[in-house]
Amino acid sequence: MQERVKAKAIELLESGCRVLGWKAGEFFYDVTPAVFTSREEIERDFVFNPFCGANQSKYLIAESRRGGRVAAFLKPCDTYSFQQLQKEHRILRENVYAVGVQCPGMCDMDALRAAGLRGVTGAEDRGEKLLVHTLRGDREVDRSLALSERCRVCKSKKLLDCDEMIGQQGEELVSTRFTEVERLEAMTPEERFAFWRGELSRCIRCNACRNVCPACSCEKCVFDNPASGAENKAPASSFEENLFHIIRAFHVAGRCTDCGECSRVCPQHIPLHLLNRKFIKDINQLYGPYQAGADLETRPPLVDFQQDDPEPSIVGERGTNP
Amino acid sequence: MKKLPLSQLDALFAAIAEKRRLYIPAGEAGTASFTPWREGLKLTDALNTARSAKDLFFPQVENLADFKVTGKQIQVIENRDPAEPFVLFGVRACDCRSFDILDKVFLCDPVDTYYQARREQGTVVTLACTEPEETCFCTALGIDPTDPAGDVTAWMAEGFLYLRANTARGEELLSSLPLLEEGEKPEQDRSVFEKLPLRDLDWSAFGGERMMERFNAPQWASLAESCLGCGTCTFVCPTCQCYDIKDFNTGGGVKRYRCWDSCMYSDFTLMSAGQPRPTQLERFRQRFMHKLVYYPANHEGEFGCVGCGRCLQKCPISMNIVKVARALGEEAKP
Amino acid sequence: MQVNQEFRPTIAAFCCNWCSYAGADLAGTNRLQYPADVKIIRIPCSCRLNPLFILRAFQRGADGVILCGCHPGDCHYTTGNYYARRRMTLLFSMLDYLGIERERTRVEWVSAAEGAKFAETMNEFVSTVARLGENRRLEDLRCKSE
Amino acid sequence: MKDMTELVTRISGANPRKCMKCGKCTAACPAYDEMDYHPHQFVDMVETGRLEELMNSRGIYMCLSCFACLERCPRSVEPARLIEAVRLAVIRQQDKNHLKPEQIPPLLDPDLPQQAITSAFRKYRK
Amino acid sequence: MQKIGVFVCWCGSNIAATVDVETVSDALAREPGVVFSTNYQYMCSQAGQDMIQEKIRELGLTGVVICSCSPRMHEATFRRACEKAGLNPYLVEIANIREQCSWIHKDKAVGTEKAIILGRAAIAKVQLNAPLTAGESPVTKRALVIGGGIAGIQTALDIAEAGFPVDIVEKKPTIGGKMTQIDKTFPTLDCAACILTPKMVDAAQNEKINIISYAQVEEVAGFVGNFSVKIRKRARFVDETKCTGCGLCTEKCPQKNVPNEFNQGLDNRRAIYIPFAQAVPKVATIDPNYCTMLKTGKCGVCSKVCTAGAIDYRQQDEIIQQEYGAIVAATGFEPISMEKFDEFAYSQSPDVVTSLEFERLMNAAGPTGGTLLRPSDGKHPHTLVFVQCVGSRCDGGEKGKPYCSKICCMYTAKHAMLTREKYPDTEVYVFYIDVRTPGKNFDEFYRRAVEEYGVHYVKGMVGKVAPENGKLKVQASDLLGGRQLHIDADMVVLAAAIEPDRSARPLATMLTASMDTNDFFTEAHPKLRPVESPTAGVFLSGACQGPKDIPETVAQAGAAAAKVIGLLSRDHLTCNPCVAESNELMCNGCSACEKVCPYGAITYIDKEFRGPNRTTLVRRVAQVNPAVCQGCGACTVACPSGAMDLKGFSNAQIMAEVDAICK
Repeated sequence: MQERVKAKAIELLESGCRVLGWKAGEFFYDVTPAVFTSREEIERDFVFNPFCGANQSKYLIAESRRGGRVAAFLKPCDTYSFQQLQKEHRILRENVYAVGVQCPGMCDMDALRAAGLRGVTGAEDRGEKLLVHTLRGDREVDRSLALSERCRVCKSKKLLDCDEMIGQQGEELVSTRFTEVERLEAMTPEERFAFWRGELSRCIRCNACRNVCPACSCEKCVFDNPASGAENKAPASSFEENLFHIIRAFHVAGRCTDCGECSRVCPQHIPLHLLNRKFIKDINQLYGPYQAGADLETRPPLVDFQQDDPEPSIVGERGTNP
Repeated sequence: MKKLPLSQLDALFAAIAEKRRLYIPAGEAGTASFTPWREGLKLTDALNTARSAKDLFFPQVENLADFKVTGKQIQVIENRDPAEPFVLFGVRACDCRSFDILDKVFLCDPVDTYYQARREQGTVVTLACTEPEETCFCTALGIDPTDPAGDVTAWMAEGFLYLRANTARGEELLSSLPLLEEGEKPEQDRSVFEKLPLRDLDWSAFGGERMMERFNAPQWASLAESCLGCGTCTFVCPTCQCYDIKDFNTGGGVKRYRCWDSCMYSDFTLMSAGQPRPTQLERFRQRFMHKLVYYPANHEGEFGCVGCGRCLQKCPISMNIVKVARALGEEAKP
Repeated sequence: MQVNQEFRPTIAAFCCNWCSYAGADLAGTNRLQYPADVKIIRIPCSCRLNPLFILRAFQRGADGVILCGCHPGDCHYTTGNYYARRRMTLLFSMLDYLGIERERTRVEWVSAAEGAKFAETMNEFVSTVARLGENRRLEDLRCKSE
Repeated sequence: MKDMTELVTRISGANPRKCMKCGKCTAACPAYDEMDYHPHQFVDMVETGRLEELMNSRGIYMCLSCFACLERCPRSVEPARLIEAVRLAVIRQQDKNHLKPEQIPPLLDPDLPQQAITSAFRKYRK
Repeated sequence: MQKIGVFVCWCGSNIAATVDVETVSDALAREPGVVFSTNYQYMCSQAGQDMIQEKIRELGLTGVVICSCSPRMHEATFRRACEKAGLNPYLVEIANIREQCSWIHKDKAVGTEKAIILGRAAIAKVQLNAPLTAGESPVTKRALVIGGGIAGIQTALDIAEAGFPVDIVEKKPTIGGKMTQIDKTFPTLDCAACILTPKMVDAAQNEKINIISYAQVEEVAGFVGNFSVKIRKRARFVDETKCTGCGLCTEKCPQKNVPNEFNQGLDNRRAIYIPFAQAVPKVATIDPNYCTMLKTGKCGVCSKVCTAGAIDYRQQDEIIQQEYGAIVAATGFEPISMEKFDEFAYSQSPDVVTSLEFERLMNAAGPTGGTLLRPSDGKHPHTLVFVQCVGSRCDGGEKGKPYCSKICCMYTAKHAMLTREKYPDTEVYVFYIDVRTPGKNFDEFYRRAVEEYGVHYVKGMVGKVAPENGKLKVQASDLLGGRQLHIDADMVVLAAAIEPDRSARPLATMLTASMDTNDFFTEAHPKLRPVESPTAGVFLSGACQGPKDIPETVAQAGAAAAKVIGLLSRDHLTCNPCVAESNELMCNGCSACEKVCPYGAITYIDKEFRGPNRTTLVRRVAQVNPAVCQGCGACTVACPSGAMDLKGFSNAQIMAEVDAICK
């Protein structure tokens, strides 16, 4: 895959595009999104490996307005964001050459660390297995162990709106991504409160979740705007922790494609995707199945209605499972 | 040097916690944090905490004063959080060095009395490293992870905890504790530190004297281009020290507090005339210039980085001080 | 000696200008009693209610928040309450998900003619919230220091 | 009897309250002459709870289950489903086997298709 | 620094009995920004208003809070009073301490405490109030009526009567609409043409009315007072200015087998045609689907016979761009298709007809010259069966329309009566579910059909119609008689439900006017604003808003005209200043606000902004048209960044109230 993507990157560069891709880092896993403008740079630094999990569609907001064409390599879930951003008029599609890249699931260094691997200096992809080099010697682990949560419950391998594809077109999958939400819904309110207090109290308001989120592309966020009444730089009280995450999830409700970037980047490992997925699950159940970014036409559920929508009291009536 | 069987660690913690509040690193890798000790709380398996130990002296949010408003009357009420004696156990060499860096900022004239109060009440017990992460590069900054500073230095080896007091405050702590016996720690195998991939980072391109060259380096543009502008690096960093002062209107008055700020934020040092660092490039540059150029310029060449590697692990896009050092160091080569 | 005072909740009631605010006025005109714990905030339409306002109310000391608007289909602005209904349903569901008592929030459709319904709704809501007691899970201690 | 009404509406899934008494069901019924009660009356009797009369009626076995009433009904009340539900309710009454097998043949009109067969077709059509 | 005056009203004892007004005014005097606080018996009285005005002048107040009755009662009064004293009226806030305090509480301490809190909230809000000035927009003094049926004609005539120019856009070659096809009208039985055609002529001759026939609206832009409309006038291949309407071409045209829509396809017309003798404009139209010349280039008979030289085979569609101040939708109705009701054998027998077809069969200008003959064999029918509610009052969805079509009971009574009158040898059955005759002289009319004309009204429905040996076997129920009827009929007439014209839905989209699920236009308020659409400047006339008979349609047409005249008689429109406003610096152009706006008040432009370091960037940003915005605030919540705010009910103002109340 690496070689095909790299060859395509060179081809596109030579056809006059800037190329948005990943640049190799110190280690095998710390790749950084970068824009390539020369063949030498690509040949030297361009990587496409199982750690290229970052959703690059958000960069296209700025890149598509920079003049000229930019080529991007988008994984299936990135293409949902790509299309959702077009729907919100944020990306100038005509300036983007989108190459869809089929994805076997992306790895996450935190997943390896959580599995107890320390001092990891390298890894070799061996199909189902991963040979991990550490400061204290090599260890072979299942590749699935290194997969990030979002990839374990992948919702779709479908590449949307691409100018060309590398790898096979995929299908929407039957995903178990709501299992954890259901588990929480089944708890008592007290248990849920305790769970979320435990999680959200770790928040340091670094805004990584917001800044990485393709749906969070406001010119000025309410949480940065002193006039909004919600601005702050730190979670100065437990209320502010709740406020930030409730409002953030609410603002992306109906627009969140469930790309999972928020949880990937959270330095405190708060399962933020569980907030977004709650909204997605509710929307699917209350207003009919909806996948943000799946098309350009359907009205997002929060700017739409049906005359016979359920009443808000459904939250109480049907217990914790609306 | 004192020693104690590791099996009695809980008893030791209980003894410390009897008289003062005790914080130990606890929790899982990735989210471990300094946590007030309570019965049953275990030391983390992780090398280090997700957030640094600076939180205990320079918390993310700290009350400064209250203003009470009654009708048209305003009353100022002193409302600093009371500083009580505490022990901070398990600080790694890198974090311990960060206290020196912060001290040089907060304890010089004018003294930051909020920081000072906490510093005076805190006893730091450091813990030597044995299992470094690949992201560690304290050794490249002249720090010995196997012999950290602090009021007391601790080692864990062969079933024992070894403790050495380095300061009067450390002596005082150790002398107040039961269960300790005399003992000498065995020699530590340091070979793993020689294998660290970042051990020989070259910092020669940095320092106060290279200010304008580094400031105007063309590399900043490509280094900063994918920066998301979040505050992760600054908030997990043990040496980042910028804060903002904010007023919170409670309805019945105003609470004035300070909280960490991040130079990565678009409203960092925002002035009425606008943002002095208008794009992410300038803001990004500020962070690294501060650590590698401005701080050494003001503090006899000492870098504002301790090589803890947190930013390497936590940056959402894997941009970090090492990549900056490499890119600019490359440029500085003749 | 500790005087055991009866807990009086603080209730913020957002009422749309055209139906529910008028319904509240009608309750007054008909001298229908409901507790003084309820304070009404007039908004042009139920769709003006930003979730931020609800959270703000809880932060500042509210123990319950209720939104009243025109019945679906009767919105003065034709569709406002339909949007409000979706927004509130999702918001309430999220609050519930976070373990915050779902009885603290409510939406009720009250027309300009339903003074009695307004009073009844408020009586009922106040007693529900009073039973729950003080809002602890979504409070901001900084606002409660006095 | 109230329970029985509920049972019948539940089995049938039909809502007799939607009936606007237009009589199109009765107008469309090919077995009209054989029945003591007619489709629109079934609906009314279910709605008003006169189920005992209905359950004792011969008419319910005269229904051909041809679904003309169900197809024609402008209000989706679907009388045929109600009738079928009443028949089921009769069968479900323990110890009151109203209809013995030997009683069936004389009830059948040789000119009409056998309702049992038609019912069976419907029941097993899926 | 704010200088706020607080005025607490006693309202006699209405407030003062349960609220200690003295305590309230004292407590509020201590609030930040308050420089004056008092109480008075009747603030709304002249003396009370004088006091407010005096204090505004004396103290230079920057805001006024009045603690009194509901703002719905006297807000306008106090605003006017303050405006007279030089204070912007939007710097006045009312604390409702009567309806929402003194009247609902008995305990004086409780009432007083709550009144203080409500007063504080009003003070907190007024601190943030900004002076607002109602904007003005000019009004184009021309109206557009879409649809040239009786509704459109009447509306246009009434508007023209008031002196305003008005255009009628009609999609057919002639105006007149459905009423031209009707034979007689109930309950007076006067001839429809006799009352309609003079109106058509009036419309044609009125200088102020411009009829654009054979045309359709293609695009609508703008807003109340300033609509800009694109109309496509289809090519009729006949020069309207030259054609004299002599009709010679329509006689000579060799293409004879074109179904005649005027007679519901019951007979044929030529490829070039004038729909009927009284058509307005009375000019010929070539039907391009049938004209041999247009299809093959060979023929040209009409051109040869036309002495006026009006035939122009090369005519193109014409686009007319026109500005209007008001638009009236008068798109009318259509009977529904009988496709789904084949139990009545409509597709199987020509003798099963709809009521509108029956009108044509009774009409002197119809295919049978006014003699009732069966379409199948041209014989005189002896037994007629009328079926009511075909497709009306159904369960919705697949079954048919859920509503009552309203006119069927009466026209069926008319048909039955006329049949019996002209042909006493006929037997006429009317199958009904209910006979609905609310209306002046309506029930009398129906009773006459039964009592004087001997029409058999049968409560029940027809279940099945089967053509058999030249007869129609009708199987029906007689619910009151408890029998099933079997009638051998000669003709069956179906009272088909009516539905809005199919052009209405796309038109509503263009107008951003809302529609109900049945595609009827929604009125701004079902009781109080029945002829206005919620979209300002768009009015509703006739059956496009709901089923109506002719008198109702004419009444609504006149009412719509009155509303249009009221609008056009103004030079400028004053806009509600409490409207949404987009902060372009914060807007990212995502379109969420536009999607929830019920009025289409939000549009987007690409605007250049200064970026950092002397760069410029072009961004798509929302703009609110204050003349169209009604101030609901839906957009403010849809906007995640808060770029959209509502003047008079801003985020900051509402939060200030929240803070004051929850403290």
